[in-house]
Amino acid sequence: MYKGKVVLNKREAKNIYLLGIEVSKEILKSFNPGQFLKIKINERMDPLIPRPFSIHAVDKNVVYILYQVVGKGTKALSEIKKGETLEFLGPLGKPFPKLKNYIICAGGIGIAGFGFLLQKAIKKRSFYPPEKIFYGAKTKDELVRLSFLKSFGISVEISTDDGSKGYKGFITDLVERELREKPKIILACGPKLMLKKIKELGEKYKVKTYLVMETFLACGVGFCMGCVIPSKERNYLHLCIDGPTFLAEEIDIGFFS
Amino acid sequence: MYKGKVVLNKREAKNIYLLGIEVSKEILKSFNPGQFLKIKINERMDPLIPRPFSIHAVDKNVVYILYQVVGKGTKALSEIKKGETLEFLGPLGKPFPKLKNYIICAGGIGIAGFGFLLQKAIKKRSFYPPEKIFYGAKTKDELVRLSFLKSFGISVEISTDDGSKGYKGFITDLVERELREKPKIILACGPKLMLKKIKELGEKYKVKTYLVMETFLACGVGFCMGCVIPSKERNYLHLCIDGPTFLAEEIDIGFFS
Amino acid sequence: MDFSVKIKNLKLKTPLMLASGTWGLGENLDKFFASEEIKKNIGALVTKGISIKERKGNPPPRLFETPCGLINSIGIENPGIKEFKKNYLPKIINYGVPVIVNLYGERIEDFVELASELKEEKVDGIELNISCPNVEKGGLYFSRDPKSVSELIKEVRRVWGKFLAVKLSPVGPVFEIAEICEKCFADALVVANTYPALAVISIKPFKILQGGLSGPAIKPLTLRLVYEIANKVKIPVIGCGGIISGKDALEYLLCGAKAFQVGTANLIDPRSAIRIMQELRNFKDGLRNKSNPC
Amino acid sequence: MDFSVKIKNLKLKTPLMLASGTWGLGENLDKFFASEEIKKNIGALVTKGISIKERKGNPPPRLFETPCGLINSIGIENPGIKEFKKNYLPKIINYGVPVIVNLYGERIEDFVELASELKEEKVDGIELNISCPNVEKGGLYFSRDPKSVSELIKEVRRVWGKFLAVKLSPVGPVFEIAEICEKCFADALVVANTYPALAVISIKPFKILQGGLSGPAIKPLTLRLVYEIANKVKIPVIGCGGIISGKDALEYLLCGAKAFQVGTANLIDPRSAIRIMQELRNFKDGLRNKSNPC
Ligand SMILES: Cc1cc2nc3c(=O)[nH]c(=O)nc-3n(C[C@H](O)[C@H](O)[C@H](O)COP(=O)(O)OP(=O)(O)OC[C@H]3O[C@@H](n4cnc5c(N)ncnc54)[C@H](O)[C@@H]3O)c2cc1C
Ligand SMILES: Cc1cc2nc3c(=O)[nH]c(=O)nc-3n(C[C@H](O)[C@H](O)[C@H](O)COP(=O)(O)OP(=O)(O)OC[C@H]3O[C@@H](n4cnc5c(N)ncnc54)[C@H](O)[C@@H]3O)c2cc1C
Ligand SMILES: Cc1cc2nc3c(=O)[nH]c(=O)nc-3n(C[C@H](O)[C@H](O)[C@H](O)COP(=O)(O)O)c2cc1C
Ligand SMILES: Cc1cc2nc3c(=O)[nH]c(=O)nc-3n(C[C@H](O)[C@H](O)[C@H](O)COP(=O)(O)O)c2cc1C
Ligand code: FES
Ligand code: FES
Repeated sequence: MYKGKVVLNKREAKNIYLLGIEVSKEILKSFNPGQFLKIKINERMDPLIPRPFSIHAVDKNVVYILYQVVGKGTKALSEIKKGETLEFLGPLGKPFPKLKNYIICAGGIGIAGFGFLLQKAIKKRSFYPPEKIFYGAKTKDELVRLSFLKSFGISVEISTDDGSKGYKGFITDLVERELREKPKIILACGPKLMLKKIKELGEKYKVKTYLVMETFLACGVGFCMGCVIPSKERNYLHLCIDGPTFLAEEIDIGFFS
Repeated sequence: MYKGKVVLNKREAKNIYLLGIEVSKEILKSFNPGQFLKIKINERMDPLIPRPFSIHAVDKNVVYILYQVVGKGTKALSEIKKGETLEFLGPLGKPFPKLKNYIICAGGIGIAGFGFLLQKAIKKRSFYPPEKIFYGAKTKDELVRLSFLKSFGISVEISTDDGSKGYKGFITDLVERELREKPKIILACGPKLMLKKIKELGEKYKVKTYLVMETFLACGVGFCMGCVIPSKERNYLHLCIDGPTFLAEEIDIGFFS
Repeated sequence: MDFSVKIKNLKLKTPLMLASGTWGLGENLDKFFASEEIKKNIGALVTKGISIKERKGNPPPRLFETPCGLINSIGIENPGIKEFKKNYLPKIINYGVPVIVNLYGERIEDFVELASELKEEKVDGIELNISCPNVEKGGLYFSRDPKSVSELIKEVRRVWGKFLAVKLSPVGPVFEIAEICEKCFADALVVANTYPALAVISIKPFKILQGGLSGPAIKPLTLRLVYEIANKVKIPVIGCGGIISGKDALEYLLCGAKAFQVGTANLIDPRSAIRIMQELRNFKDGLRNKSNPC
Repeated sequence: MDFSVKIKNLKLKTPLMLASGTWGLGENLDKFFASEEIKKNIGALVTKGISIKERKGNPPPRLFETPCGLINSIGIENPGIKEFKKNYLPKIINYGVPVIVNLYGERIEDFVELASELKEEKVDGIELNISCPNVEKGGLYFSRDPKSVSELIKEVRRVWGKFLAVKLSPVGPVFEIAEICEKCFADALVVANTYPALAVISIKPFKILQGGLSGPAIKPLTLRLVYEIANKVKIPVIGCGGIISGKDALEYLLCGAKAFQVGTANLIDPRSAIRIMQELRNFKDGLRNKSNPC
């Protein structure tokens, strides 16, 4: 594990925080969009297992994590103060695939990992920028870092379930509208139900579809075999080493229900 | 349990911290010297059981705790920041007895509870001031709040094991010198070995001797029967309800070894 | 929302009981609860283990904290049944909720004698403690030997017609014993007592503490036992192990417990029972509002 | 300080073993350890449970965190003995420390076949897993039935002369089984596997996960088992349960274990073994400097 000083841990939206950890450039160099870190929350034993978070952005000698408070680990994380030290393991998992002519679809905190992708893509560092970003949340208050996203000059389409900002309804409605016009590769991250719908859209419009998946992880490094996602051939994929990004067609749809 | 905002949590000496919690005056009124609080360290479950600390001082609407970092609970406590909230239960235990013509003997962090006694005694609030305070520590760096103690105008005799400040040797040497001159009631708090020696001195010089005892507590309120101290009649005293201050003659000397 | 439960002939206003040994002998429960709070939140009070003669208990240390758990080795410190009846029971009965006396004996005759002593008292039930890991005799001995448990219940039943629960040990042939209790007409099973545990309290000199482990650490283990036992026997199961929150309590109820006991949580905060019941009410309300009640 | 231990004919540089199922199949151990670090710190490698045929393992969820503990229900996911020998074992052997293969079978014949398959391989020992709580057959079945264990060891001994350890379940008639293993000439006991546990992973809809509990929560329970079993049998006991620090490891050694295995700690940090051994060395040095070594 590496140790780094917390330089920022700031509330960004309802229950969503932006955490910055100081990391040597040497280590940062090995980080790729789509990968994640496993962060040890405290020195004590509850919570016991470090929690996984996507790399949200990288900036000189700081790595950023964008996280939502959902349980005891993320709650504890949100209480950590600037100046304290955190331990983390990473980068873990496989980078995003290198796509062209694709769109991004993010639901809620699923947006986190795409920040780093945009950073790299804009600098033409081995990733291409998406043609459009579709970003949905429950309500306006849960949409985060819009100005950061927009700073890349890529068009961002927004939806909220309650219509408090952007299109009223599911983000997948907007994605379908887009696909109806012109099929494009999809890279999506978000809640299970959204991913299920995206997989169905991908099949309907016959476009290659990549899903960034989630499951409870323990080791994050292929040691425990705990992070399985059923594949369609009644086999199991291991999220932490085979993922977290998977081709939608590989995944058993039953997993989403 | 009561909740209070932390207004101070400051390092005072090597491994020793002063913690201040905001408490309503109504509650503070019920606090007496010699009593203690049980402080819940965090919202998570490790450490599980709140830890007991003597009331060190009271000031308008703040209660102070003076504590030494010895294990995971006190370590975690030392990481709590100003502005956070702590939960505590108390006041617990019996107040100090109301003595006249007595001396105080404190070893190390055993000094903590006497601050409040001095505060009350100086204001003549139902306690009398001691004739002298004997205060020993391992080394100069572990002597704390000397100016606070001296502010009461009572003479303080100091010892350190290494002679870095005051008399070189055990504080009980100084106490014995005092008793040899003129027998006085003793009220003592400190490590087991010091208390054992004080008990022996009390017997030798035939003075009434009170010891403030320590043991691992769970409930602190008489629920668990876990906090026993063997008494000389092969019986058990319960520290949290019968103590923490006991007549030395009641306690089985075997307990100290 | 109505939380009352009936366990055999025992009517409880709520499914929450204070577990044996974790609220003293009731002397100062009223320091922490208003009288109405007790009646509204506490379904029943299960007393500290009571023996025939006074027991001083084990020498210190009696407690040790482990990760998310607590080891205790109290050794059934109690004043003995006669003194208990005279000086403690009246106050406990006075709290106005059903009282179950936890009985601790070393031999079958002890339990019979203890039950007889309580015949004329206004207590609502007894809980046979055959599972204390902190005593030389009795205690775990019964929990290793299904035959002796069967005899024990039969003999006690001769003198005791009211509510009778057996408090099981989580170790040993626990499923077999559960079935035997059912066959012998125990009214309920309490699942379970603490787990035999050991802590090294000093490395040099080497000192250990052997005792029973309780608290959140063991909740997943006892929850499993409750789930399996509730599937095996028809008599009511009362869950007990690591309940700290209303959610924990609800999990026990969903896993098949008819009621539950709260132990270690009382030692963390004497008013835990109030909070747990409040959380349980909120939880159930929340679930009900979503759609059908669970 | 010399930490080497001899367990029967097995010579280990340190008493630390990586426990079965908590370091994958060894494919990427070298991503986290330098080759020298492995040789200096890891006494032996105990492989994931290997069965005759490939096993896909259990459907998700396979993991759930509990207070200071982890429930797992992996279901012995492994490629089967043939594939294991071909594609995984060579790399594991190449790490240069003793290799013990954890064998998982449902019937006695399975274990015998597995042991035969390993006869010609450069492995140093086998560990019979009769204690997995996450499989339908085999697993806990043996651990409930001392007679079958005795037969199992005898049959495996016909084909396997090298080091043979039995990994016990912490539940069931564990002392009886320990004694039977000794009588049947097992070389060592591993105490213990995970504890049968249950977690409610969703209240509505009601969903549970049954699996084995490991981690610091259960350390006081397994420490007690090790202490008692080491007092009952003369064959070496290898402690396993909740070791996260050098102090935990030392406690096991002081309670009678000859060596110890580290499991869940590897999942918290893949390099935990290095830290644990370093802490253990510091501890022992510290104790030695005080006066006599412990
Ligand atoms: C590769 C990866 C990348 C991630 N990136 C991000 C990110 O960038 N930002 C972010 O906010 N989150 C991210 N997450 C999710 C994040 O890891 C979790 O939200 C976090 O671990 C929750 O921890 P907690 O202690 O707060 O919640 P917990 O208290 O552990 O639980 C939170 C919720 O998860 C449920 N849960 C826990 N364990 C299981 C299980 N085994 N099976 C089913 N349900 C379970 C609980 O019931 C509860 O509802 C990522 C997850 C993965 C796998
Ligand atoms: C009435 C009372 C008043 C107190 N007042 C103060 C005060 O004013 N200031 C202050 O600094 N401290 C005070 N203490 C002591 C303080 O409560 C402890 O230092 C604190 O609880 C330690 O918690 P921890 O989690 O940091 O240490 P832990 O990690 O719990 O352990 C610290 C040490 O205690 C040992 N220990 C733990 N449990 C037991 C046990 N059951 N038996 C034997 N040894 C055990 C451990 O091995 C370790 O060496 C008081 C104690 C009592 C009982
Ligand atoms: C300090 C203490 C004392 C206990 N005394 C008794 C007792 O006298 N009789 C008994 O049957 N159980 C006794 N128990 C066990 C509890 O009643 C309960 O079964 C156990 O602690 C598990 O529940 P918990 O995890 O909620 O604490 C005691 C437990 C503790 C912690
Ligand atoms: C994810 C996981 C997988 C495991 N797989 C196996 C296995 O295949 N065979 C086995 O005998 N034990 C297995 N175990 C049990 C461990 O080897 C070990 O006995 C147990 O986890 C207790 O030790 P710990 O508390 O240090 O983890 C597994 C444990 C975990 C957490
Ligand atoms: S989290 Fe352990 S193998 Fe993926
Ligand atoms: S600490 Fe529980 S009775 Fe004193």
